[in-house]
Amino acid sequence: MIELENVAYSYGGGELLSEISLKLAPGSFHFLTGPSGAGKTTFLKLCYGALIPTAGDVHLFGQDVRAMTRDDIALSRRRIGVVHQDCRFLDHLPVAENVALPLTVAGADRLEDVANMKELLSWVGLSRRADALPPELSGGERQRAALARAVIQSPDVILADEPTGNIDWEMSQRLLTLLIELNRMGKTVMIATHDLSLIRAAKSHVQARVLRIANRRLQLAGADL
Amino acid sequence: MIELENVAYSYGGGELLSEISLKLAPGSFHFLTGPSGAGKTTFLKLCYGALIPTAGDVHLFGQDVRAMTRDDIALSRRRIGVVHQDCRFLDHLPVAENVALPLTVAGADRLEDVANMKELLSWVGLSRRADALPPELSGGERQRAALARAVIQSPDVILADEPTGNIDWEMSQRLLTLLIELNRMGKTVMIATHDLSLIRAAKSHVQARVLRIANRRLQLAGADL
Amino acid sequence: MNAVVAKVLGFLVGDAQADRVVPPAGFTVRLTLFTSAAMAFLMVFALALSLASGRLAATWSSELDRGATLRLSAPPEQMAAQTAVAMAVLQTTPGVATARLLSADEQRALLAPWFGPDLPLEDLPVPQLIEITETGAGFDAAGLRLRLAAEVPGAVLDDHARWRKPLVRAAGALRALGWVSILLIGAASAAMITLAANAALAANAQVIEVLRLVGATDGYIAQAFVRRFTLRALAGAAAGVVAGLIAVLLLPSAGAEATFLTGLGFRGWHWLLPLLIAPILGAVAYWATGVAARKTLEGLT
Amino acid sequence: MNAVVAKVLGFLVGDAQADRVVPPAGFTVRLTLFTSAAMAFLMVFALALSLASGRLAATWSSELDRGATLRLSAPPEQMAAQTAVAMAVLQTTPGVATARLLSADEQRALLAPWFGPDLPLEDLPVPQLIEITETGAGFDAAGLRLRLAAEVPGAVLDDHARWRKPLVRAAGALRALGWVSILLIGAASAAMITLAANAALAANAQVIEVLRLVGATDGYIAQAFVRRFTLRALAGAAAGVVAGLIAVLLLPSAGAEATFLTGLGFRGWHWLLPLLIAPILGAVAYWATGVAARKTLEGLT
Ligand SMILES: Nc1ncnc2c1ncn2[C@@H]1O[C@H](COP(=O)(O)OP(=O)(O)OP(=O)(O)O)[C@@H](O)[C@H]1O
Ligand SMILES: Nc1ncnc2c1ncn2[C@@H]1O[C@H](COP(=O)(O)OP(=O)(O)OP(=O)(O)O)[C@@H](O)[C@H]1O
Ligand SMILES: [Mg+2]
Ligand SMILES: [Mg+2]
Repeated sequence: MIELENVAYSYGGGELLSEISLKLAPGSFHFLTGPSGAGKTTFLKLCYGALIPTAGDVHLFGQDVRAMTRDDIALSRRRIGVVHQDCRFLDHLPVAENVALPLTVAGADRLEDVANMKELLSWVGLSRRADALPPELSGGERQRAALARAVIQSPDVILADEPTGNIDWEMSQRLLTLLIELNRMGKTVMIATHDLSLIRAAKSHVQARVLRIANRRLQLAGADL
Repeated sequence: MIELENVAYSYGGGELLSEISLKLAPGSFHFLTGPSGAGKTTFLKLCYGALIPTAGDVHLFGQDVRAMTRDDIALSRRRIGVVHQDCRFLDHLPVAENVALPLTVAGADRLEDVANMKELLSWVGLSRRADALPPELSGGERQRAALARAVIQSPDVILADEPTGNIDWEMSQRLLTLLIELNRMGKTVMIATHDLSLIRAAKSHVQARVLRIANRRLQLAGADL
Repeated sequence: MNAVVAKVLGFLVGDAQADRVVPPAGFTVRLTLFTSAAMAFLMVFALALSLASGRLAATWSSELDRGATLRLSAPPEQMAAQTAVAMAVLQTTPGVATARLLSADEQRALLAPWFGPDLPLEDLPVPQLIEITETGAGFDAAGLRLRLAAEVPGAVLDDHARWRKPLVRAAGALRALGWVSILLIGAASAAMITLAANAALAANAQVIEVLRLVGATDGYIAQAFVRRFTLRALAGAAAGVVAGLIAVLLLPSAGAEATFLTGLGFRGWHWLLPLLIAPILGAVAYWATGVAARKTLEGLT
Repeated sequence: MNAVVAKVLGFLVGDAQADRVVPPAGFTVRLTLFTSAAMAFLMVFALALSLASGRLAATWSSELDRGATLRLSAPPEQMAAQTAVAMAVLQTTPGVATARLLSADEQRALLAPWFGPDLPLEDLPVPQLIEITETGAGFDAAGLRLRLAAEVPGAVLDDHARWRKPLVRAAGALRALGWVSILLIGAASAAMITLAANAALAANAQVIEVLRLVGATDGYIAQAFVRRFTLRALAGAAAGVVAGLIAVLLLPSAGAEATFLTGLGFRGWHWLLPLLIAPILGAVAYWATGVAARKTLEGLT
């Protein structure tokens, strides 16, 4: 689905990431860890085409990102659900419409989605806040809404950047369960997190690989987690 | 320092918080927990005068918030350092100037602060990013900058809302150490967090009380943590 | 043609869903609406001024454009012969459209202010006046004077130039001033609307970013904004034009002096001109928002 | 006085630190700068137009204000007597400032266009002309006619009103139009600058919020923004005024027709008027930013 070959990235100073190669196979489940500022968000941005690598190649669904037009990138984003670390919304639309936004812009919102949506919102615990505006949400509610927005279109790949940073343990478990279920249905999942207990909890339910960014390289973390 | 007497708050719907009474004594150390959406941020906002309670009284440094002018509130904020959950900065000023902002607006930035500032930035691991603009920071770096900004003025009270949500375990420990040191110097500290291991780690260094918001009430959590 | 109409209609009706993604209220709305309205209002005034001074200039030039007068003094017995010669000369002069003898009644009317209506014209050595109208190109007054001096010594050519030219030039200057002001206000309007569109788009940077992140294509995003802002600019400009027309109608009610200034306001098909203002400003907004949207989008990955 | 000067100076020099908290660039800068510049430019033009039409109106009214003419026809032997009576009547008519007999030369000059310069005026039954100038209040033409009919039957009063009034009225209308346009453009400028200030402040909502959260007082925040935007509006307006003056100077270079329209441009102390535009627009920006800043701040806790 997403392939990185010998990728490097630099924001202008020294290289932040170097020699990164990775193939995200369909149905795989990855965690991404590393100290704050190591480049987790940067790595995910490379994976969904928001950044173009300064060296090496990235392929999204078989296409080279360098050869993709802006519309190709836009269309590929309909197949990749992303939970951004700083989740942003359209502040003038209620939560429910924000969650449905990927469907709206794809021109694909149909009646049957309404039921899906209700179920999804209740799973992430936002049923009662469906009509609130995003600025009225608490920090954790925003993250849950962002997760719901990322999965509503049932994308092939789900990339989540610290999706539980502001969420309590029980709710984190619920979100994790949702992602594990989606993974069981064949979706590729990658979660960037610094919460090791979340990784441990996941490992008992799913075969997850843990990647670690250290010294600008992507390493496979051992079984010590 | 900060006193809440039988406080209730509602955003317009039902009451979110009810019958809350609390006295933050100088030199005390509190943790605040509760599920996402319980009202932790709301509670902290009541504590620094950003919200006026719908019932009951809040006293900041002996003054009733209802009787305080806008300038009184502004001045009281120079004695309360706040780490907001959604940390915002002046996006056109580099990190160092953002961190020094409370000094700037108080007209109190002097030469000796420069040394302080350097030390503070290096403690929170931002020395190398001091000249970056806030939009160029990673999520965790933003939170660390927000903490630095909150403590630079050495305020009497420090209120931190999920200050470690995006930060790895080791850096969280450093930040906690900083707050514990400040507490030892007599500052009052309150940290809202959902990270129970952080609370556990703190308890071995400092006598911390853990408050919990549940069913709209503020409860003292037992020794089970 | 039908396809174009369908496209314009589709643009106006729009996609209700796409529409909602653009924030409906806020200062950008007020800015766009008010800017278009104010500039449209000023343009209506500038237009009225230009047209009025255009009419004024036309009146002046036509009234004063009677051309020239030939004054023929001769002893009574030679008068008829000299007149015939002068007419022949005039008719062969290039640039002279018509030459006409003034009748005794006409001469009397011209002299009435000086001598009263009962002037016994027949008894006076009154010269014969010949009214000349020029063609567009005009005639060579110096050349004509030379020919007349040779053939009709008693003829004096008065080509009115002394009196007419400054007035016609003044009217022309007034008309030019009107068009300069309409050009200036038009340019300022376009720039201001462009700037307002840019400001509005910059203020909506987060909306554009979020849309791009959830997979909206550039076309979709640009279209949503372009449509919204074009309609706003159109609505504002329409309101401004209506207000301007009302103001123009109310203003010169003061007077019957319309005779000279021909009044501020619109005449005949000129009424159609202010109706063009709103579409033009709308087109500017359409273009400006499109450019600004595409520029903003290109800054995003 | 000194305190005021010190305050204004302090405002202009400002607090270098406080200054940095307001973002220095971006579309709000361009918006404020350009809006002030464009509106100042238009105001210079409107001012030039008003002053020029004011001068035009003044020229017309003074040139045409020659008052009235009395035409006296009488048999040659009675001419002197009748003239004396008429003069006596005129001198006792309230509202008549002066009454003056036209000399033979003057009469000949007036008639020259019709009869040529060699008119034997002495041999003709040419009426005597008396030039009357009115006082500000003017005289009662109908009353004067009655008295003249009784005492000097051969006198005809021609009070020029037919010719003069519409011209003077037209000039007045032109002058009024100039002032209306300056008022309109001024009002639009003020509104536009107010709106730009509001837009700029709304765009900087996050800056204001952050400042408030870190303990800045309302006065500090408002002052930082007010200063920045006032200076920007001043700078923009000054640039617009300079550009406008240059344009005004360049425009009417076309012509010597200045004789009639008296030229677009400024004369004498009128040059001081456009220099007032920038301070006025600056004051508007000062006031508008202050109000907008305080409103924004009051929305924050
Ligand atoms: N636009 C940018 N320009 C320059 N430097 C940047 C930019 N964005 C990020 N950086 C820097 O690159 C480094 C990696 O950032 P990134 O956001 O990828 O970290 P991260 O691993 O996600 O950290 P965190 O866990 O704190 O979110 C950081 O030091 C950051 O300051
Ligand atoms: N401005 C507002 N208007 C209406 N409702 C609000 C507003 N702000 C917060 N709320 C609601 O009040 C509840 C409590 O919000 P608060 O931010 O205090 O929660 P929290 O405990 O900090 O949660 P989290 O751990 O997710 O940050 C939430 O359900 C939220 O949706
Ligand atoms: Mg990150
Ligand atoms: Mg919160």
